[in-house]
Amino acid sequence: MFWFVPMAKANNTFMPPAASEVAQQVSSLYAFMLITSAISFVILIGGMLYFVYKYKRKTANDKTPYISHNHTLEFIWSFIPFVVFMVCFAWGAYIYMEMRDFKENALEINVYGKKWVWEFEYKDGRRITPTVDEAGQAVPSTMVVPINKPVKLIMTSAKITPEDKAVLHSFYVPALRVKQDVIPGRFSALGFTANKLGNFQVFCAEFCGTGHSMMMAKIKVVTQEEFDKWVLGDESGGGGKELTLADKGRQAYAKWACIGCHTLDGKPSTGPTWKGLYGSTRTFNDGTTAVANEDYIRESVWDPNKHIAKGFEPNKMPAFKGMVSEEELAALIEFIKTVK
Amino acid sequence: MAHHQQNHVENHAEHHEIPLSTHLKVFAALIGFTVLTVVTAKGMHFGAFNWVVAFTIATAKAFLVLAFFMHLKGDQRIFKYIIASSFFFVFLLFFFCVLDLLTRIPVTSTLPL
Amino acid sequence: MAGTGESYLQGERGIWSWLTSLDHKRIGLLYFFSVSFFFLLGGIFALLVRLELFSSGGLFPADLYNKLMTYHGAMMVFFVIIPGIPAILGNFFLPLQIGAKDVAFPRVNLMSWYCLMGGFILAASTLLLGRGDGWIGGVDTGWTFYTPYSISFKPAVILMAFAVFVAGFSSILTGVNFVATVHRLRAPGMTMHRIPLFVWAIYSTAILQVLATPVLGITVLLLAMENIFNIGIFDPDLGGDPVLFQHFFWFYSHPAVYIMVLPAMGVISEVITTFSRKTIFGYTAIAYSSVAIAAISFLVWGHHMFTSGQSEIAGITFSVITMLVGVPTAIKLFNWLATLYGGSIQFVSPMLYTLGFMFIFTIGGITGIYLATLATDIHFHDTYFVVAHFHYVMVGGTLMAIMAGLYYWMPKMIGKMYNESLARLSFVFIFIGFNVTFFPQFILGNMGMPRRYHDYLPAYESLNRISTIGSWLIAFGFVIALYSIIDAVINGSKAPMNPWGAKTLEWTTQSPPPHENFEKTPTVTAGPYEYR
Amino acid sequence: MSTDKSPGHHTAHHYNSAEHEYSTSKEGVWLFLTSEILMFGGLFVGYIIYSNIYPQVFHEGAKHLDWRLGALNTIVLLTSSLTMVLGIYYCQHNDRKKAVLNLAITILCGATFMVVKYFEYSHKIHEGLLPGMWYHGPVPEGVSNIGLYYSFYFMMTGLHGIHVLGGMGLILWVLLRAQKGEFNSSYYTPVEGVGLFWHLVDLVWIFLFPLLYLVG
Ligand code: HEA
Ligand code: HEA
Ligand code: HEC
Ligand code: CUA
Ligand SMILES: [Cu+2]
Repeated sequence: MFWFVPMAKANNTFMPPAASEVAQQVSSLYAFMLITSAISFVILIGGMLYFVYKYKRKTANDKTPYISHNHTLEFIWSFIPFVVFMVCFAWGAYIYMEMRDFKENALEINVYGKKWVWEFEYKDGRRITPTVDEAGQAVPSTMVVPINKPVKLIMTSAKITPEDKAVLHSFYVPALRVKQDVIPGRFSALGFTANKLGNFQVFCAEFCGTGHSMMMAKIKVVTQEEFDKWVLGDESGGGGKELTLADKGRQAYAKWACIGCHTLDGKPSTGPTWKGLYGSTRTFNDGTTAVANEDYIRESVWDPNKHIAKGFEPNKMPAFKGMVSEEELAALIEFIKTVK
Repeated sequence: MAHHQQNHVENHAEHHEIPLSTHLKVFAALIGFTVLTVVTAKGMHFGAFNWVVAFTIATAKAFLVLAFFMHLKGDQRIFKYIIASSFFFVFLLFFFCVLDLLTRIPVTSTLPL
Repeated sequence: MAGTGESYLQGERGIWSWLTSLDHKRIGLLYFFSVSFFFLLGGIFALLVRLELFSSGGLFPADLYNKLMTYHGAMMVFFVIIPGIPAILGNFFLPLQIGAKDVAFPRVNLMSWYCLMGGFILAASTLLLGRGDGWIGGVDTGWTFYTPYSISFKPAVILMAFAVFVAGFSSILTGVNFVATVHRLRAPGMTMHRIPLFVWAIYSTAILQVLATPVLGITVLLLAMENIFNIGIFDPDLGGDPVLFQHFFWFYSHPAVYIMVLPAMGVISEVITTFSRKTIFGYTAIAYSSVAIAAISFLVWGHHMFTSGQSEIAGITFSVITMLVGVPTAIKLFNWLATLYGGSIQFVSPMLYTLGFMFIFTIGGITGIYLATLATDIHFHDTYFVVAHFHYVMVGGTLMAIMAGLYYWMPKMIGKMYNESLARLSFVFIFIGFNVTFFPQFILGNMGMPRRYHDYLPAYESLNRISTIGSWLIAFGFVIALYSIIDAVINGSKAPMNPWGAKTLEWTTQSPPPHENFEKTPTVTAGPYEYR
Repeated sequence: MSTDKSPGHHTAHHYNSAEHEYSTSKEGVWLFLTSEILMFGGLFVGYIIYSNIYPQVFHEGAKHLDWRLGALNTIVLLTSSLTMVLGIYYCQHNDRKKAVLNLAITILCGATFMVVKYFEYSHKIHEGLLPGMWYHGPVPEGVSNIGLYYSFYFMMTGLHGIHVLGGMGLILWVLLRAQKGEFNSSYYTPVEGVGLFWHLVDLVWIFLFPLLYLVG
C-alpha cells in the first residue's frame, strides 16, 4: 500500500519524474516552497501547541497579562511572509514565462480535443487517432516526439459533427508539468522540450462531460533517429497496404470518434459496447425491442435518437447523417460483426 | 416606546429639502442634454469621439439625477461612498477583463487546417 | 414590549409563529435547521462521491457520478457554507454583540431566509428535469457551470441557474441588512473600534456579499438565457468568448471564498480570547486585515484561470495580487498565536475546534500559495491538489469554525449546556477523519490525478482508498456532533448567563435572551475583550 | 423631527427615533441599489467588450434601432423621474392630492415607456432581429454573428424593462398608501425608497440610450 514512499524519496516530491528541464525547475520551486512552508508551519503550529501546553488553565481564576499589541511583531510577521510570497511569485512567474516561450524552430503539432478523444496532426498531414490493436484493446492516440527538440502544440476543440457542441478540454501532461485549456473557436498553445525517453500520460483536465475521465492520450518521446524513421514509415497510417473491409471499419471507428463512446470489450461507456452487438436483441427505453441487423445499425448511426438503447441517454450520440458515408458505414457494420 | 439614547453620530440626516424650482431646472437640463446627445451623435460626426461625447453627456446626466433627484447633494456622506463603490467595482470587473483581452497573443498555426 | 424574563423561545408558539417571526434569533435558528439539512444532503453526496472513488473501475455510470459531484459542490457552496456562519451565527449574535434589539430590517431578514428556501426548492427540482424519458435528470456541469459545456441545451441548468440566482438574492439581502445594522444600530458608546471582531468579520463579509453577488446573478442569468435562447454571449459558435464567462464567474466566486472564511475567522477571534481569558492581541490588526482581505479579494479572481487561455500578462498580474491576500491572513494567524501567549487556556470543545481550525487552515492557506504561484499551479490546476486545498480551507477552516461557534454559543442560543465529552469525541473524529480524507489528496494531486474523474488509473488506487475511509470517519464525527446537539436540547443542564466568563455583550443578557435582547440597552465604555 | 406622530406609522421597536429609522432605511435602499448597479454593470462590461471585438456587428445592429423611439422613451422616463421627485416633495409638504397625482403620472409614464418598448419589440420580432441563434433578419456583408448585438439589446432592455415593471408596482403601492394618507412630513420613508429605485431605473436608461441607439 505504501509503494509511493520510495517513489517520493527518489524524487523529493510526489510528482511523477520530471521529463523536461522546465518540469525539473517546477520541482525545485516546489521543494523550496515545501521547505519554507514547513518552517512557517512549525513556527505557527509548533508555537500554538507549545503555548497551549505551557499556558494550560491551572486555576479557575488565573491572572493573564494584558497585552494589546506590538507594532514590531506586527511588522515582522507581515513583512517576512510578504517577502517569501514575493519570492514564490517571482520564481513562479519566471518559470512560467519560460514555459510560454515558444521556440522558433519548434516542431509544430496540431491537437484536437473532441468529445472524448485526443487527435494529433503533424505537418505532413499524418493524423493520429486512437485505434484498436489486433486483440481488440483500445490504444489511445500516441504523439511521437523527438527528444530534446522543442515542441509546440497548437490546440483547439473540435466537433464530431456540425451539430455537436465543442466544449472545453485541457491538455495535461503531469510528467512535463504543463497544462493548457483547449478552447472551441480559438487556438491555444503549449510548449515543451522533453529530455527523457519514454511514454508519458496525457489527461484531460477540464471537465467535459461523460467521457472526461477516459479522455487520455500518450506522448512517446523517442530519439531523433527513431523519430525520422517513424516519420518515413507507415506505422500509424497504415497507408498503402490493402485493407480488409473490417479493417476499414476499424479505422472509421477511430476516425469518427466512435471509440470515445463505444468499447469493444463488453464494458458500457457513454454508449453501449459493440461487443456482441450484431445480431443481438436490443431493448429500448420505451420498452420496445429490435434485432440489431444492418438496417438497425445504419439507423443507429444516422439517426441515433430514433431508438434509445435501454440504460442510455438520448442526445449523447451525434447524428452522423451526411458525415459517415455509405462505404464507411458498410465497413463499420462489417467491423461490428467481427466484435464478438 | 422606550426612547433611549443611541449613538447619534451618523443618525442625524438633515431632511435636506431641495426646492421645487431646482428640480424643474434639473429636469430642463436633463432634457437639454438628451437633445444634445442626439444632436451630437446623429447630426455631427466625431468618429471615434462619438463614444466619448455620448458618454460624457450620459455621465453628466447621471450626476444630475444622483445629486438632485436622488437627493445625494447635502445628504449623508456614507450614501455617496456606497454609490461610488458600486461604480468602482464595475470598473474593476471591466479593467481586469480588458487587461486579459487586450494582452492575449493570438496563436496562429502554420499547419494546413 | 415582551415581558421581562421571557426568552425568545417562549411566547408565541407553533410552527407558524416561527415561519413568520421577525426576531433575528428565531430567524437564525430557522437558518440553522435548513442549513444543517442542506449540509446533511451535501454530505451524503460527498460520501457517494467517495464511495465511487473507493476503487478504480467504479460503481456508478459516469453521468451519475458527474451529477453527484456537481450537486455536492453546488449544495455545499451555495446552500451551506455561504449562508452558514453569517446567516446562522451572524443573525443571532451580530445584534446581540453590538447591543441592538434586532437587525436593521427584520422583514428583509425573513425574506432572505425564504429566498434561500426558494433557491433550494428550485435546485432540488432540477433533479426532475432530465433529458430523457425514465432518466433521473440533473445538472452535471460541476459547480462552476463552465460554458460551453453548460449551454448545450440543458433544461436542468436553466433551473439551477435560477436557483443560484435566488439563493444569491438571499445573500445580497443578508449583506444589505448587516451593513446597515453595523452602521446604524450600535448601542451608545459602541464605536467602530469597540465592536467585537466577529462583528468586524461579518461586516466585511456583508460588504462582499453586496458587491460581489450581483455579478454572479447576472452571470447565471446570462447562462440561463444562453440555454433558453442561444444568445451567444458565451457561446463560441456564435462569436462569444467562453473565457469571459470564467472572468464573470470568478469575479463573484473568488470573493465568495472569503465570504466563506472571513466569518469563520471572526468566530475564531471570539473563541480564542474567551478560552485564553486574555485580551485579543492586535485588535486593530485583525479588524483591518478583515477589511483588507475583503478589498484585495476582488482583484485576484484570475488565479483560477491560469491555464484557461487568458493572457500571460493577466496571469502574472493576478498571481502577484493573489500573494498579497496571504499577508493579512498571516497577520490574523500570528495574532491569534500571540493571543495564546501567556493566557489561561481552557480545553473545552469550542477551543479544540479552534485549535483544529488553526492547524488545518494554515495548511489550506499555505497550499493556496502554491496554487497562486504560476509555475506550480500549471501543474496543480484541476487536480486533486486543488480539491485538497479547498477542502482544507472550507471544511477544515470554515466548518471547524462553525462547530466551534455552535458549541461556544449553544448555551446562549438554547439556554442549555451540551455534553462536553460527546463534543470532544466529535472533534476527534472530525479532525482525524478530515486529515485522513484530504491529506492523501494533496499527494494524488502531486501525482497528477485530475479532479472530476469518475474513474482513475490503478496507480492512484491506494491513496483513494485511504481517502474514502477517512470520509467515513468524518461522517461519524458529524453524526456524533448532531447527536450531541440533540442531546443538549433534550437533556442539557440549564446554562448560566455567562458560562465561559466571556466579555462581549451577548453574555450580559440572560440565556436564552429575551425577545428584546436586553432589559435595557447597554451603554459601552470600553473595548470588547477587557480581561484585566 | 424625532416625534412619532404620523397617524399610520409607528417606528419599529429597534429604532430609537423616526429619524433613525428613516436614515437606516435609506441606507438599506442605497446598498440595494449598489448591488443593482453591479448587476447591470456586468452587462455593460460585456457590451463594451464585445462592441470592441466586433465593431461591425454593433454598428450594423444599431442601424435597425429607431433612435427616435429611444429618445422618446428617454424623455418619458426623465419626466417620470421628475414627477417621482415631485411626489416625494408633496409628501414632505403634506399635500396628499398633488402627491398622489404625481405618483400616478409617474406610473403612467412607466406604462408609456413599456408600450413604446412593446412596439419596438414586436417590430424586431417581426423583422427577425432576434438574439443569437434566432436572428433571421438581413445579414449585412461580412458580419456573421450580428445576433450578438440583439442578445445584448434584448438582455439589457429586457432586464431594464423588468425593473420598470417592478418599479411601477412599487409606485402603485406607495400611491395607494399615500391615498390613505399614511405619509406626511415626518414619515415618507417608503416613497423616498421607491423614488430612489425609480431613479436608478432612469439612471440605467440614461446609459442604455446612447449605448444602444446612438453610438453604433
Ligand atoms: C474558504 C475558502 C477559501 C479560502 C480561504 C482560500 C484561500 C486561498 N486560496 Fe483558494 N480556493 C477555494 C477556496 C478558498 N481558498 C476554492 C473553493 C477553490 C476551487 C474552486 C474550484 O475550482 O472549484 C480554490 C482554488 C484556488 C486557486 C485556483 C487553483 C486552480 O484551480 O488552479 C488558487 C490559486 O491561486 C487559490 C489560492 C488561494 C490563496 C492564495 C488563498 C489565501 O487566502 C490563503 C492565505 C493563507 C495563508 C498563506 C496561510 C497563513 C500564512 C502563514 C502561516 C504565513 C507563512 C506562510 C508562508 C511563508 C507560505 N485557491
Ligand atoms: C463547504 C464545502 C464543502 C464541504 C463541507 C465538503 C465536504 C466533503 N467533500 Fe467536497 N467539494 C466541495 C465543497 C465541499 N465539500 C466543492 C465546492 C467541490 C467541487 C465540486 C466540483 O468540482 O464542481 C467538492 C468536491 C469534492 C470531491 C472531488 C470530486 C471530483 O472532483 O470528482 C471530493 C472527493 O473526495 C469531495 C469529498 C468531500 C468529503 C468526503 C466531504 C466530507 O467532509 C463531508 C462530510 C459530511 C457529512 C458526511 C455530512 C454529515 C452531516 C450530518 C450527520 C448532519 C450534521 C448536522 C449538524 C452537525 C448540525 N468533495
Ligand atoms: C458522443 C458519444 C457517441 C459517439 C461519438 C458515438 N456514439 Fe453510438 N451511441 C452513443 C450512445 C449514448 C448510444 C445509446 C443511445 C442510443 O441508442 O442512441 C449509442 C448507440 C449506438 C448504437 C446502437 C447500439 C445499441 O446497443 O442499440 C450504434 C450501432 C452506434 N451507437 C454506433 C456508433 C457509430 C458507428 C459511431 C461512430 C460513427 C458512434 N456510435 C459514435 C454514443 C455515441
Ligand atoms: Cu475533455 Cu475533460
Ligand atoms: Cu480564488
